[in-house]
Amino acid sequence: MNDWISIPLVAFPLISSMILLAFVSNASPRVREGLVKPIRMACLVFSLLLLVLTTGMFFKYFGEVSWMDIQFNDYEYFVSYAWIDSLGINWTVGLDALSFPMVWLTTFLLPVTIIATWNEKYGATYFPLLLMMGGALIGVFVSLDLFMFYVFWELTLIPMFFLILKWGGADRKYAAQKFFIYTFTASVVMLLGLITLYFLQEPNTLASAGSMTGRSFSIPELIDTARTANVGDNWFLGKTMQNILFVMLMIGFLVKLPAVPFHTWLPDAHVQAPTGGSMLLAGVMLKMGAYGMFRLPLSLFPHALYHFQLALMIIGMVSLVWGAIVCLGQTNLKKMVAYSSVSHMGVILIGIATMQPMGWAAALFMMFAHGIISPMLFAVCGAFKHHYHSMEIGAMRGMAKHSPWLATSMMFAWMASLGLPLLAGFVAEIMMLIALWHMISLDGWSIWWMVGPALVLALTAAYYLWSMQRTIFEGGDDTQPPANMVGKVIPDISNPEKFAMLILAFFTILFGVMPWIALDMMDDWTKQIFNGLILFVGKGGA
Amino acid sequence: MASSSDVILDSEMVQYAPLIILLPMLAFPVILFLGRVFNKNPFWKNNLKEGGLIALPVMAASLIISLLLIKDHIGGFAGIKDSINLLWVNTTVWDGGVLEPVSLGFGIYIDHVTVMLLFVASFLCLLINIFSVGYMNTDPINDNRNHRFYAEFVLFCSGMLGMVLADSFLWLFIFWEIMGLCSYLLIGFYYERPSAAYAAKKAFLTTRIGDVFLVIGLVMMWDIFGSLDYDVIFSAVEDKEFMAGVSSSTLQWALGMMFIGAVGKSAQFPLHVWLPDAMEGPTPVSALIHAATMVNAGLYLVARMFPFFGAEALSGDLVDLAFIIALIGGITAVMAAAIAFVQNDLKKVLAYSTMSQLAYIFTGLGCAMYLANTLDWHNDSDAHYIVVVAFGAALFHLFNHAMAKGMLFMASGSVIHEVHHAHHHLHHDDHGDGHHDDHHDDDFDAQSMENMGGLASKMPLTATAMLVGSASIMGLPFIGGFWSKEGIIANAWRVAQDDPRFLLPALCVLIGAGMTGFYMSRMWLKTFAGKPNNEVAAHVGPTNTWIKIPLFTLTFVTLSAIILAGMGFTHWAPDSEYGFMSEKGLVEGIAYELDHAFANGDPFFFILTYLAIAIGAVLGPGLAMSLYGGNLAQGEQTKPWMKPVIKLNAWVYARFNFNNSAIAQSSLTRALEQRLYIDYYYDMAMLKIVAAFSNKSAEADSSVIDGTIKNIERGSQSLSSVVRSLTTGSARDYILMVSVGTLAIFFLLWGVA
Amino acid sequence: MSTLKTVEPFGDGFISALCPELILFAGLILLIVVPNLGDGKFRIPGTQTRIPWLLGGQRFKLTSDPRLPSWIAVITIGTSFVMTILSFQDGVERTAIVSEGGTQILMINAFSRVFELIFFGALTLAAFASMNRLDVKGIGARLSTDELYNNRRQGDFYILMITCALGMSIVALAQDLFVLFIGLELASFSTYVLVAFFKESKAGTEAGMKYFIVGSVASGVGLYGLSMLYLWAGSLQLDVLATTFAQSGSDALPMIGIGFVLVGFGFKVSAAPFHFAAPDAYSGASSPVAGVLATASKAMGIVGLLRILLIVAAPESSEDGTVWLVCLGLLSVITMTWGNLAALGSTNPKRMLAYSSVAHAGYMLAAITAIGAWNWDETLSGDPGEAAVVVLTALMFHLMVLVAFKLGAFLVLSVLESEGGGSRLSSLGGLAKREPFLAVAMFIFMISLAGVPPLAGFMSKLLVIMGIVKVALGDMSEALATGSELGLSDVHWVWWLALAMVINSAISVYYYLRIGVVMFFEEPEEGKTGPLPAGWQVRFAILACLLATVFMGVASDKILEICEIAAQSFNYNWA
Amino acid sequence: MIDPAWVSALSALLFVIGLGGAFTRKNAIIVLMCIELMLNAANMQFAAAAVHHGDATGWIYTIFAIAIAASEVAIGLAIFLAMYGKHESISLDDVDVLRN
Repeated sequence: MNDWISIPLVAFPLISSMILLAFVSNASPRVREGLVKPIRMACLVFSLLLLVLTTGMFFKYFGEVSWMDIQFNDYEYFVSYAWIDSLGINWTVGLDALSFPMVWLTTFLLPVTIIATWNEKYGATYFPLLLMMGGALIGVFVSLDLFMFYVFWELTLIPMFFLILKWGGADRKYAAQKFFIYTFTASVVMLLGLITLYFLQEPNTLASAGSMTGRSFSIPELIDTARTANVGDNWFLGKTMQNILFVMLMIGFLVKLPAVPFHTWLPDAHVQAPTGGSMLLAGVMLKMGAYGMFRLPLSLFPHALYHFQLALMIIGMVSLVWGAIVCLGQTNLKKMVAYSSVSHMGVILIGIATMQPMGWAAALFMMFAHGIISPMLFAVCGAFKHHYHSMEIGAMRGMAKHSPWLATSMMFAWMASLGLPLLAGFVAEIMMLIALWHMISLDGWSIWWMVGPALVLALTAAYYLWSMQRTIFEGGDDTQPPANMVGKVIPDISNPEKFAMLILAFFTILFGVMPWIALDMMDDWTKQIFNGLILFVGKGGA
Repeated sequence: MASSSDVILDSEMVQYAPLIILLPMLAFPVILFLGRVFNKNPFWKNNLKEGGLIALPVMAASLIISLLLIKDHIGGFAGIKDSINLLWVNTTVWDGGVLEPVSLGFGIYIDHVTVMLLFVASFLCLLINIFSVGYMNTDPINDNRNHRFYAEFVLFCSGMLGMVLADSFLWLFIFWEIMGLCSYLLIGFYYERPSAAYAAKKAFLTTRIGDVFLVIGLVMMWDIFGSLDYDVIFSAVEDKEFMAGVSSSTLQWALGMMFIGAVGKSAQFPLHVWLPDAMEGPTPVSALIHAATMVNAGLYLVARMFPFFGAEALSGDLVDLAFIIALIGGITAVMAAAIAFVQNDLKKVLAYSTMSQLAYIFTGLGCAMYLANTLDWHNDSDAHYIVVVAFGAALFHLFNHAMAKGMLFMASGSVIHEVHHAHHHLHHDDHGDGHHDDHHDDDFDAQSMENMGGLASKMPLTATAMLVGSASIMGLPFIGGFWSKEGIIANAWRVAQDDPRFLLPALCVLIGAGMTGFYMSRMWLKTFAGKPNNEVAAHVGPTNTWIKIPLFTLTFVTLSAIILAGMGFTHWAPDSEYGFMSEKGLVEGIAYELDHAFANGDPFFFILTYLAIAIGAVLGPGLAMSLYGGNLAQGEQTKPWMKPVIKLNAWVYARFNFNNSAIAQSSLTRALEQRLYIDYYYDMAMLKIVAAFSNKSAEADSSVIDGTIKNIERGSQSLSSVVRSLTTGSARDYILMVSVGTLAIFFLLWGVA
Repeated sequence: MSTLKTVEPFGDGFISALCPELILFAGLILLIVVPNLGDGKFRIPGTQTRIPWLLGGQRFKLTSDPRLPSWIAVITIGTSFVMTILSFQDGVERTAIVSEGGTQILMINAFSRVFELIFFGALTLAAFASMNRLDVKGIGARLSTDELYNNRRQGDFYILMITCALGMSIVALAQDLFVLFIGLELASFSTYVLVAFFKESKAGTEAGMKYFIVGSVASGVGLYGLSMLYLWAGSLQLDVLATTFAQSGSDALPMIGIGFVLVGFGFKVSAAPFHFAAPDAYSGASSPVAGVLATASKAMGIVGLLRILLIVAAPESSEDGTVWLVCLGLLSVITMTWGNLAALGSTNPKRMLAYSSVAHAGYMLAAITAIGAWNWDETLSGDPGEAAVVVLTALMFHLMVLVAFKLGAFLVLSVLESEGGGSRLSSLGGLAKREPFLAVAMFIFMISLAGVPPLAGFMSKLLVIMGIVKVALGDMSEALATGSELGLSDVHWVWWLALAMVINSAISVYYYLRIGVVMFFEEPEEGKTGPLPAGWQVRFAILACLLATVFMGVASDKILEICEIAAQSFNYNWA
Repeated sequence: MIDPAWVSALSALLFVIGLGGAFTRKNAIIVLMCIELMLNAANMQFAAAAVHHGDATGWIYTIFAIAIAASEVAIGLAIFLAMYGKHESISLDDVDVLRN
């Protein structure tokens, strides 16, 4: 078996980007200028290599693996090396149907982001940072060790911090620090939860237990323990402890997601971040939160999950509705798109709170679909800003006339995000709705829960259409183009941008028409976890 | 959740059915891409008509396949179900203890309703494509962007055909939304006009509100049946054991929700506001989407619900919904007709007419549903016949209306086109040909009937088509819509006899007939009769061949409605018993229809028929004639078949003309001109409530939620200053602090010890 | 448990046992003698004969080299450092230096060796980096360089460094509290002078004065506490005190005595409210010295606290021994919060680092509190020593890695100080453009201080939190495994210290990041766009710190093992 | 012979005086003297304890403590001298360049 193959997935981008950065940072400015092109090309090639690698994994080129029918808590390409023996820390990586789509998504977005922001300034450091970001993100998804997971979790902050700080807008210092501190604060609380969990294991029972502490950071072993302990009326660690740990872990994940009311770092970060940063931030980084939920609290604490089902549902609903309402009140294009992310992340939470395999699959697919659509949204915003030097909705009207490619891309991305059928986002939304209603009728919830999603379906259309009315359309009057553009040739997007948009659009359609490519394995994962864990305890009632 | 498909497929064509959808769908990117790449290329522009001639063969192919499919269907195969079930979503639900696999796939479903709509859609798509080549490509304003039109056009066709062919409510919805998108894009075709941009948004949003309910209806439906496939649902509905476990009120709610979706799509009260504005789009769009096909989607959806109403297990349970459907129809029919009275914009009149006629169909469907739901039609053959005819009448009206209204729009387009052309010819010759910004480049409005008049002699074919179309819509005896409209009115009254609630819709449709007669006549007369209202109208010339072909074809189809009726179109039934021409021969059928219409044995219906004719074909048009039109200008000649109409009009005009300014200035008229203020209130609600609330929310988000975070930051900064100011710089204070600390520890430990 | 080997002074094995200290002593003498070597001649009284005795006179070229004292000091402390490392090679033999009566005076074991490593490591780096400060400008305010090159003063500086090292190592070794106190005072006096070393500046003398005066008060209090303990027990031998405490620890006298001693060490670790002089001292002292204060000197205070609290007042020896827990827990929370809050708004990077050092003291006090609480849950107690070992390991690891990034950060500031900056945030502006290496190093030190993985700072904080949590949870895991329903109320309150720590780390990110922002994204101060003062030594030291910061983060396994052994050797009841 | 307890009490008094003086006086020299008082309090206690326990180490501690106090004075005076050179004051309140 080629199990080792999951290691270069993480190590290669991280190491190569660090080498490139070290190389560049010691060069004089002039040399650095000359290095932009080779480095950009190198980063593109590296990221494409990663994409080839993960795509090859999907098509089973690197050995017989099955992305379907993986038992719950089994992993493909699983490797584990001792790292810090005394604490039970291991370099453990592996992929399952939960993490693989996210890994693929990351490797897919990396080259696309590089292409979409082909002409970004200070390219010699920009592109390696993107690569580093990618490596850290992959690291989060492949880690099967709590310590490793946390290390990569925090590592993602650093490249993003620099991306915002160096390439960001006017208020970038504030935004970058806020982003860093906000998410860091939440994740240290999560860390405390993880450590508490660590020491609540029975000592010296796990295979990879540390010599000093007698406990292990290994996620698979932990999940196994939890699964065997969650039997009948017995609960892994007991009900109270499950609830406490669940909350502590969820704080970290909800802030990352982000869910209302912990979302305010996101608009700031997005508005100030450069296009590439936003693309990765919205595309993958937010999904870390959702991924973490699935990987840890949901897999470990079924009792708490039932206990907090209502809370999750409320947070999800509030995120969904509040995000959409605030979107409608935005005048800044990028901010609007950022809030739409908040709204969409609400879908994930609702999907989880349905406690239906279908809802979970919808949440997983939402992670994936939003991961393709939102980069396109931000690529469009970036191009808008780049060409029209403003982010205000209405500053530039009649784009369809001046920049037909950009207008088309925008139309496409907006439509995809508002959940137009046959585009990726719709699949998740309709599944979420079906699952939600099914839960409502099955568990006897109030039908008023349906009001939120229904309202948002309309609101989402409203804010997207309204913004399109004032950007793509109109422009027939004398005020357009705006004064600063009069007399100039108003440029359309560049060829690399076009190319990136086309790729993103293609995959949005692909996963809208053939969602099963990714959805089948997600469904399988949810089935496994329901069979293996949730149903197991669901009968006990919670 | 068993899937029961016991009907055997015996049509070879079904396997090609997906091509009907796929061909136009694939043509969409091709045209769009080529159009962007070869923009302004002379070959592309002149020989390929900027994509028009790519779309044309595609639509023709779709039509041919559709016809073959329809032929097979008519030829006997009764049914249903798909040969291909395209995988889409496979997932799992937890059903109280067990995990059930679920799949939402795509397939083809063909029955009588499908076939009807399939023909209407593919036939009109092709004709309007032909029309577009003559209409769009000759207008300089569209230069170099027609590819966009054709691309969106074919995508729309794909959506429409897909919706018709889809085998589940889910896929119906999916294609429904794609149509919505195309409608949005095409209304906003002249994106640079703020009014078009506004109209496009309004159309999408208004229908979206309906769609939201539709989606809710879908998920409720899914919850009940565990599937959205027609096949599964319809067989489950017939399964009494299964239905015993289903709450009929939940089902009614689900259907009601779906009906709201239909209301939005078919522009019925109260979600009708988008349709008149949608006329901002190019005329072919109005003809195809906003008259002939897309707006029928709502009707199609309601027609699809028939099996629920017809199910024995639900007998009598869905009456309320049937009433609501009929009521919405009735209200809209009268309201739209009333607003149409005062419109001067040619296309707007047609738009309101569309609304009104669709409302008729809704009423018809509602009544048919009522009948199906209350009568024991499965066992009683008389009842069966009544139900079948009622349902058939509604669908037949859909057919007639689609044909006639498509034609009317095309004709009106040709009028507008020529008026516009004449206007340019007259006023803009000095500008040369290069610079035409848009239709609205000055105060001249080519769509206003005030700028027309007496065109019957200038555009004879157009006038004829318009005349036939109007007659069909009005329900003039023997022509097109008459056959179906009479049926709808009759059924409404039939139901009203049974359930007095239905008196309201029944009255509405009866009065509406007269109103239709009035506004349609008014429109024709103002446009074609009388003298040219201005110089421009006097210089309008005949239209081109591309435009003439579809006009001619549709005129023919409309006139031959009696033949279709004779073939059994009015018995278009939810089961195979009354298949196409299965009952009687053609001649026999026509004779039966004539007999049934004019010599009904039941005195009530006999009187009703003539009453309706009197109102719709005499009173309404007569009133219009007395107010508008008149003889043609001196020396103008028209085709012989229009002469009597003109003459009659001139006579009535001369004889019965009266001053209606008192009415014209009444507040009711003003209200009608303002579309009964409904749009105004909607806009206000949007602006004053939704927008204001969202602005406040956005403020709250940054001031309250983010403000909390900022306050924490500010607070800790000021706390930091306080803490640091304790470090005074004087060593004495430091020693003091050490002493205080010492004492604190001292007392703490002392206390403990 | 290894057997104890006893060595009498100058007896067998004395040299190998006290090798690092003896080297230091030798170096001290060399440092006094060698720079004074010259062609000086001694006139035999009553004759005109002058015999060369090499002291004084015109000094040789080599001995008059201003860098000579620093090299001697670096080599001396460095050799001690290396010898200490080497002593780990085949396990540290547990050796006691005993007086004739058999009383243990000094004890050499893994615990003391680890602390020696910390002391010597920090001092070596600081001494090495200080070489470049010969040609200091700015602080010395317009003095001629000649004067600064005066190697006699250089000699003084490094002599103090070595005495400091000597004092500290005595603290690590001492088995008698009074010996410990003497070592402490030796090191303290050296640091007082080191802080005040740049007497040419207002800040230098003021810092020295404050540090001295507050320090003296604290050590006065401490000494008084010792005298009370002596009065109570009749001896200051650790083992004697421990036994006596086990019998009558709850008396007021020992309690108050311990409280007073706590004050003395509290000043050394700069725990609130005894920390007030620290920020002033750090900002007035030269950066390498401040670095030493923040690392080695702090570690020394920790040794004292550990000795007094965990050996003398060990909770196991008396049920009421835990009374100091609340006291220390409170102190820890106040200290960390105070430090972080104060650092939050500070615009002087040195003061900011000083406050951050206060915060770190709070974390360490939390760890000590946790160690004190290790056997709180007697019903669940199974293997009590285990938890204490984890926390102590974490604490030592923390002190060890602190040398890498805290000192490293001060060394970066020291480069800036050489051009007159270093005490203004803005002087860091544009560092990334001027010298990317320094900026990157500083950024890594900062995020390591903040506790961002995978750097050493994260590991150490993680370990401390882990230790605290482990103690707090006790043997709950076993109870949970049998199905008991336990909640947070069943957890020992030191768990909340972990929460306080975690939240404080989050607060601290704010000011650490700000340094990064300034370095990378703000323009340099006016007139300071050129290259920074040269000097490979300081950069080498920074590089060493940088590598250590990264290395101890990602590959901490071996070091953890050492710390664990050391922790076990601290108290043999735990192993 | 005086009861060692009285000596202890005296030393406690001395200690309090020293500590109180240290933070009430602002002249550095006086503060230094106060610190000496505190150290002497400790010395006295050591001596008393040595008597009490009949243990010679106490006396040794005292001698060492005196040495420490002496060096402390030396260092302190040196630092005050240097400070006076720069600040021209030895008042603790006047020397507050470093603050906050």
